[in-house]
Amino acid sequence: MSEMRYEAPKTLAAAVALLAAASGGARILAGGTDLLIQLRTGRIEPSLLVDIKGIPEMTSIVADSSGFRLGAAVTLMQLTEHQALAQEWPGVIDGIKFIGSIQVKGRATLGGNLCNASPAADSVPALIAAGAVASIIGPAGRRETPVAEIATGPGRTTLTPGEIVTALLLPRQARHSGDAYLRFTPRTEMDIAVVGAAVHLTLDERGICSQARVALGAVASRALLVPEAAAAVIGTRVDGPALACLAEAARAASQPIDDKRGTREFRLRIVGVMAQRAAEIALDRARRNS
Amino acid sequence: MAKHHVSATVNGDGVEFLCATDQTLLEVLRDELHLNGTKEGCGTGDCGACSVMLDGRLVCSCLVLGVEAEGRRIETIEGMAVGQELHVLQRKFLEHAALQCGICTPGILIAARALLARNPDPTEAEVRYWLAGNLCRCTGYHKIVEAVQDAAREMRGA
Amino acid sequence: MARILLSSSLTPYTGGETELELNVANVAQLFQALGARYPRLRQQLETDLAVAIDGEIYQDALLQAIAGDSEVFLFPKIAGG
Amino acid sequence: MIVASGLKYQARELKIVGTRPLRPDGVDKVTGRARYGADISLPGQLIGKVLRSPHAHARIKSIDTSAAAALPGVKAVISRDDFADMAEEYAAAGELTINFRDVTRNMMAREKVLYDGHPVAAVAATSEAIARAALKLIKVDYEILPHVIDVIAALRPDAPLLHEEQYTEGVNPRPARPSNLAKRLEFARGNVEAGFAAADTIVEREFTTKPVHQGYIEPQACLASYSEDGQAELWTSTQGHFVFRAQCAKLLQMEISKIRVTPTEIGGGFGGKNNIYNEPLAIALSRKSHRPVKMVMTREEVFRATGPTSGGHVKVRLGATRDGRITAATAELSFQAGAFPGSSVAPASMCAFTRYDLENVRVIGNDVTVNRPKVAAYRAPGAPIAAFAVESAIDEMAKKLGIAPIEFRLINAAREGTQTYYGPKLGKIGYIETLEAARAHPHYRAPLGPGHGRGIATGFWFNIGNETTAALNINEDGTATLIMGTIDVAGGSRAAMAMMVAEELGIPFDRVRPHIGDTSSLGFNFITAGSRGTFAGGMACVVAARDAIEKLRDRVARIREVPLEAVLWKDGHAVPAEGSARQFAPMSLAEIAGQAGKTGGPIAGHAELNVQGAGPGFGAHIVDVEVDRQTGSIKILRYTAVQDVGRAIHPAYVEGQLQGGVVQGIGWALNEEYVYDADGILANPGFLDYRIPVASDLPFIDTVIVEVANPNHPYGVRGCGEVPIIAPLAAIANAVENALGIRFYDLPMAPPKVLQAIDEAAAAASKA
Repeated sequence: MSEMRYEAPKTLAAAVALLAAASGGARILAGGTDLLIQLRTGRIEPSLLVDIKGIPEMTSIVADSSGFRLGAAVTLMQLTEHQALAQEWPGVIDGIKFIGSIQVKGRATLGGNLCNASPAADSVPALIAAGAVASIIGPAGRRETPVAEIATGPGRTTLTPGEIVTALLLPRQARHSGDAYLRFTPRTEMDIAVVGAAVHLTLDERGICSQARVALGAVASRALLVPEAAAAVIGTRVDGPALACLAEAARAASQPIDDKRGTREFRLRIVGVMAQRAAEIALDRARRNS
Repeated sequence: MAKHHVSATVNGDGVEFLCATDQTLLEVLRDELHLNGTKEGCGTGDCGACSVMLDGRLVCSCLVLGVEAEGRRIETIEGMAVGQELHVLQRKFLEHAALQCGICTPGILIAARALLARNPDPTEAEVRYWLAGNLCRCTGYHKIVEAVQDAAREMRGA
Repeated sequence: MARILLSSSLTPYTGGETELELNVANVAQLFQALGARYPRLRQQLETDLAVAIDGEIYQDALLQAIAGDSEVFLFPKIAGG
Repeated sequence: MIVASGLKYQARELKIVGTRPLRPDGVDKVTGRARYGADISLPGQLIGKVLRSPHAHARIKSIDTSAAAALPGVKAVISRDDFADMAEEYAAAGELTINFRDVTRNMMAREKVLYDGHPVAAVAATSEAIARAALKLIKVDYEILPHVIDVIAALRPDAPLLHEEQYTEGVNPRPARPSNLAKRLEFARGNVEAGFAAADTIVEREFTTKPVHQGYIEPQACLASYSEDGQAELWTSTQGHFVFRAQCAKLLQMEISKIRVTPTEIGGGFGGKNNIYNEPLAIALSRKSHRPVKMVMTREEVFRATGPTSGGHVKVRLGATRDGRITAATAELSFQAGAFPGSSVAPASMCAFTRYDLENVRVIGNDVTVNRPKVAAYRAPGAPIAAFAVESAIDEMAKKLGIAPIEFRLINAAREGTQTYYGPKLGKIGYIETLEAARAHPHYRAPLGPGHGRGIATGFWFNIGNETTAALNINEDGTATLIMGTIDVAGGSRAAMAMMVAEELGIPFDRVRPHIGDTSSLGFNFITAGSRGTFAGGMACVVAARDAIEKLRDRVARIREVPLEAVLWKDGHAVPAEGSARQFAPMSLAEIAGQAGKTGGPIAGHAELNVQGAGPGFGAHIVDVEVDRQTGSIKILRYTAVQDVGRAIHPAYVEGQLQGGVVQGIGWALNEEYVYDADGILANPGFLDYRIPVASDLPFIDTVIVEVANPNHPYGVRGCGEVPIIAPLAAIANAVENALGIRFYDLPMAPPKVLQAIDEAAAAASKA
């Protein structure tokens, strides 16, 4: 019955052209771990699948003096195996590791996790906290946009028709900096985050926090960057009172809903706990990173 | 819509098959290639019963399209024993009573082999977290974890 | 006469009676006698009931003998998952 | 040899029983060869799919299948009109009796749809894609009705009514108005009012549990082929192929002899595969299309339309004296039956207090219809719900009295001769031995970490016998082929039965090959349920083996020209009886078998029994937990399950039953639940949001096997599969209470609930 076509272009230009020609009826197939479920349940009925895994630029990891360029179609397992990345951005790796099973990570991609625009996507808060930028190509050419500005709501993004996220760009981790991501789920694995929290912070030579970014998942219609929570620890030793302020700011910024995975009340109750615990891990990592 | 003609390697043998775009690798293995050892428990990547290796990566075959297998190397449970010789993991699963109904067993064996290939001496926690994507409703996982660790011991020659 | 004890769960079908004496030689005779005495109990006798004869449980055992001095308890059958 | 019901226990030296050989089905399962429901195919087969109700409760005004039938590739469409209506007629089918009027309506809706997922029509087409497309073309005109999901809400006088003709059974006089209370039962003994009056302390609490699914990993799957001469063949994943055959015959108005059911390997059942779902639809589609029809459920269909077990509401009241004697106990259990009557409230009511020797008891059970799928049995049906309530109340009472919970149980423990409140006196049981083994276990005394909690709880299950058949063929080379009628639902009963047969014949285990026979190879065999597999199936196999041995002795007596009494069977040989004047050269099984054809014909044994004398099983569980006080998350740190199994034929497989049952109980206690939205639609029909435990959630599950032989089984077997799921719910709740000082009365103990309780307790403490 299926009228659906499948194309596996070898270049970005070809992929962009295919998407443009399909005028909205096409879907990008990266890891497929969400797309195939949507196909199976009949939630989407595209006329064309554009498999982008044959495009070298999208499936490579480049690490140089300016940072990391993570191809948007690199599998999550490959990312977890990249030692330099894990060394510098353990919080980003925390987020990646929470996504699905080993099997799912063997297929799923950062680009997919980002572009599906689930408010609970585990890699996104850590990328936002890390200040990651999405590299995008489309009919109008290339552009770069902060990861925080991609998703606008569940399943909705700022990407225009025909645009593809090709890579996620991470800077080099600064000295005395560390990041962490934690989430809450009822089970230890295989669940969707009820709340997620990512913290990136930098300490000065005296151990005072000079820079921080706090991002939260599953407590609003998209992952949130919470400058108020960061401000709570900047200029402090990230001690108990500062962490309590960070937790309170995280809670205040959250606008969660009730759904089958958690109540609004519960999310509000634990978002501060998760943010605080993530900050403690990030602090520990920053101190070790000399 | 014409079907896709796909050439791939399954358990070391070259195969060719025809599939529609929306057919999953799991459906291709079972319905086109008649390799029924790979099981479907959920079709959504949540149970791991359909685990196979795709170019050396552990994946859920229900989350891969058949057409994506073009030129790829696939390993399934049918290729795990060599001739009469069971893989150490298969033998240890029998010896440790690590299976009951057996529907999850092929997927767990494939996943466990992938674990031991990268980590020859996993801790209990490492085994449990690696296998978290493989649901088993019969055993409570106890004997599965024991069997994997014992197989690792034997494979290390310890 | 065997002493017949009915589970309290059966009282809605026996007009509240839970104990009686019957002269029966086996379970089939017992069920027949009970069915005659308590017509509302018949469907239960057909499919739902087990007996314990002097402490030994029998399900679907119409030919099981009942001695003259036996104590017989009727109660719902048990199955399981 | 005619054995009416079974053989008695004989203690003797054993060579094979109690050892740990490899299961006969093992190699097929580790190599992917084993064939499950979805693995069977026939040339020319069609794919069948079911159209399911999108509403919780609606009247079906019309069904128009014409567009679907006209779609190219569609070979048959069926709906209610393709099946005869059935009168009220009851039959045994596992957990409780079934009523064919309800079964035919559950399999395919007639007047109304009664739950989200209720089948409305089915199609068979040349491909799954065409079948799915055809379903979209079926037009069903519904009149949506108000629905009710919760058991207590369903009992209110103004609740939406599922069955307009349902008048509560079991109450006198018959109610004037119909209601959702299908049946009320009451078990009573003694005088509870006097018992409570004599009590020094009373504990009275209410408990609730949510419906949970059996969660087998293999979705229901079957293949049917109906031939032009009116014969049908059916391959299906089932716990009872003979029961499925009988039900299909009835629903399709066929003679039983015209249906042959071959059970496939079963990928888990736990009670959920006691009932027919797609099987009669597949046969009907095959009959209409003249092609084989295969039907495999999706996971979503499994959750929406099969299983689950009841959600329950239980009120418990206990009275006890200062010195720890329980003087009275009452309980009222209200269980969701789902869309049709027949929950597990009866067995739950019967085992609620049957771990204790009580003078004064009253238990009321309410069977309540609600707009959810008709419940199916789940491992010790209903008992975990009752035990969650009772064992929590027992724990609370013990603490109030200042008596260690395990000692409190020992003071009141049921023993041989205890009069139950539902029926018979208990025979030889091992509850006290089980409690004593738990108390002696190092876990019971191990120091607890800071903030950790320990709980114990116990479980009881009846176990059952029922109709059971087996045949044992002695092959020409002296090996034996065992044909069993009892499905091996995965616990390893094939191994256990072959072990018992090998023990009887005196030959090595690997010379006995067990197979599950199809319905044409043996007489009727009940479903594998009630922990009867190794108990009843084993009984039949031993009877069949002894039948064969009698024939072997008789053959040797004739070959050697000696009287039958002079021939003894020992270690796989016919040997002269000790002290007999008639000595002769012994003959091995292989020698006799080799000559069988020329000395009177092949030798086989068989058994057709209704096995009686099931031995009840008891378990005692110890669990340690850690609670994250900031998130409400509960972690299981250590778990020990102690159980009297009568006799462990294959100890490793018994351990596996205990470990698996415990983990299902852990899931029930902590995370598993059916979640419905405001429209009565199931919100979590998948393994992502229906959260069964994963490997990383759990510790090792330690097991202790207690063996108090069942006197009514030749090897003392009681059965062991169900008891282990009963105690975990309360054991964990008791451990959490021990850790936090907060008792939970409502399952699952999900983090939001736990955290809220912690917050409330903290608020109350700060006020005080």
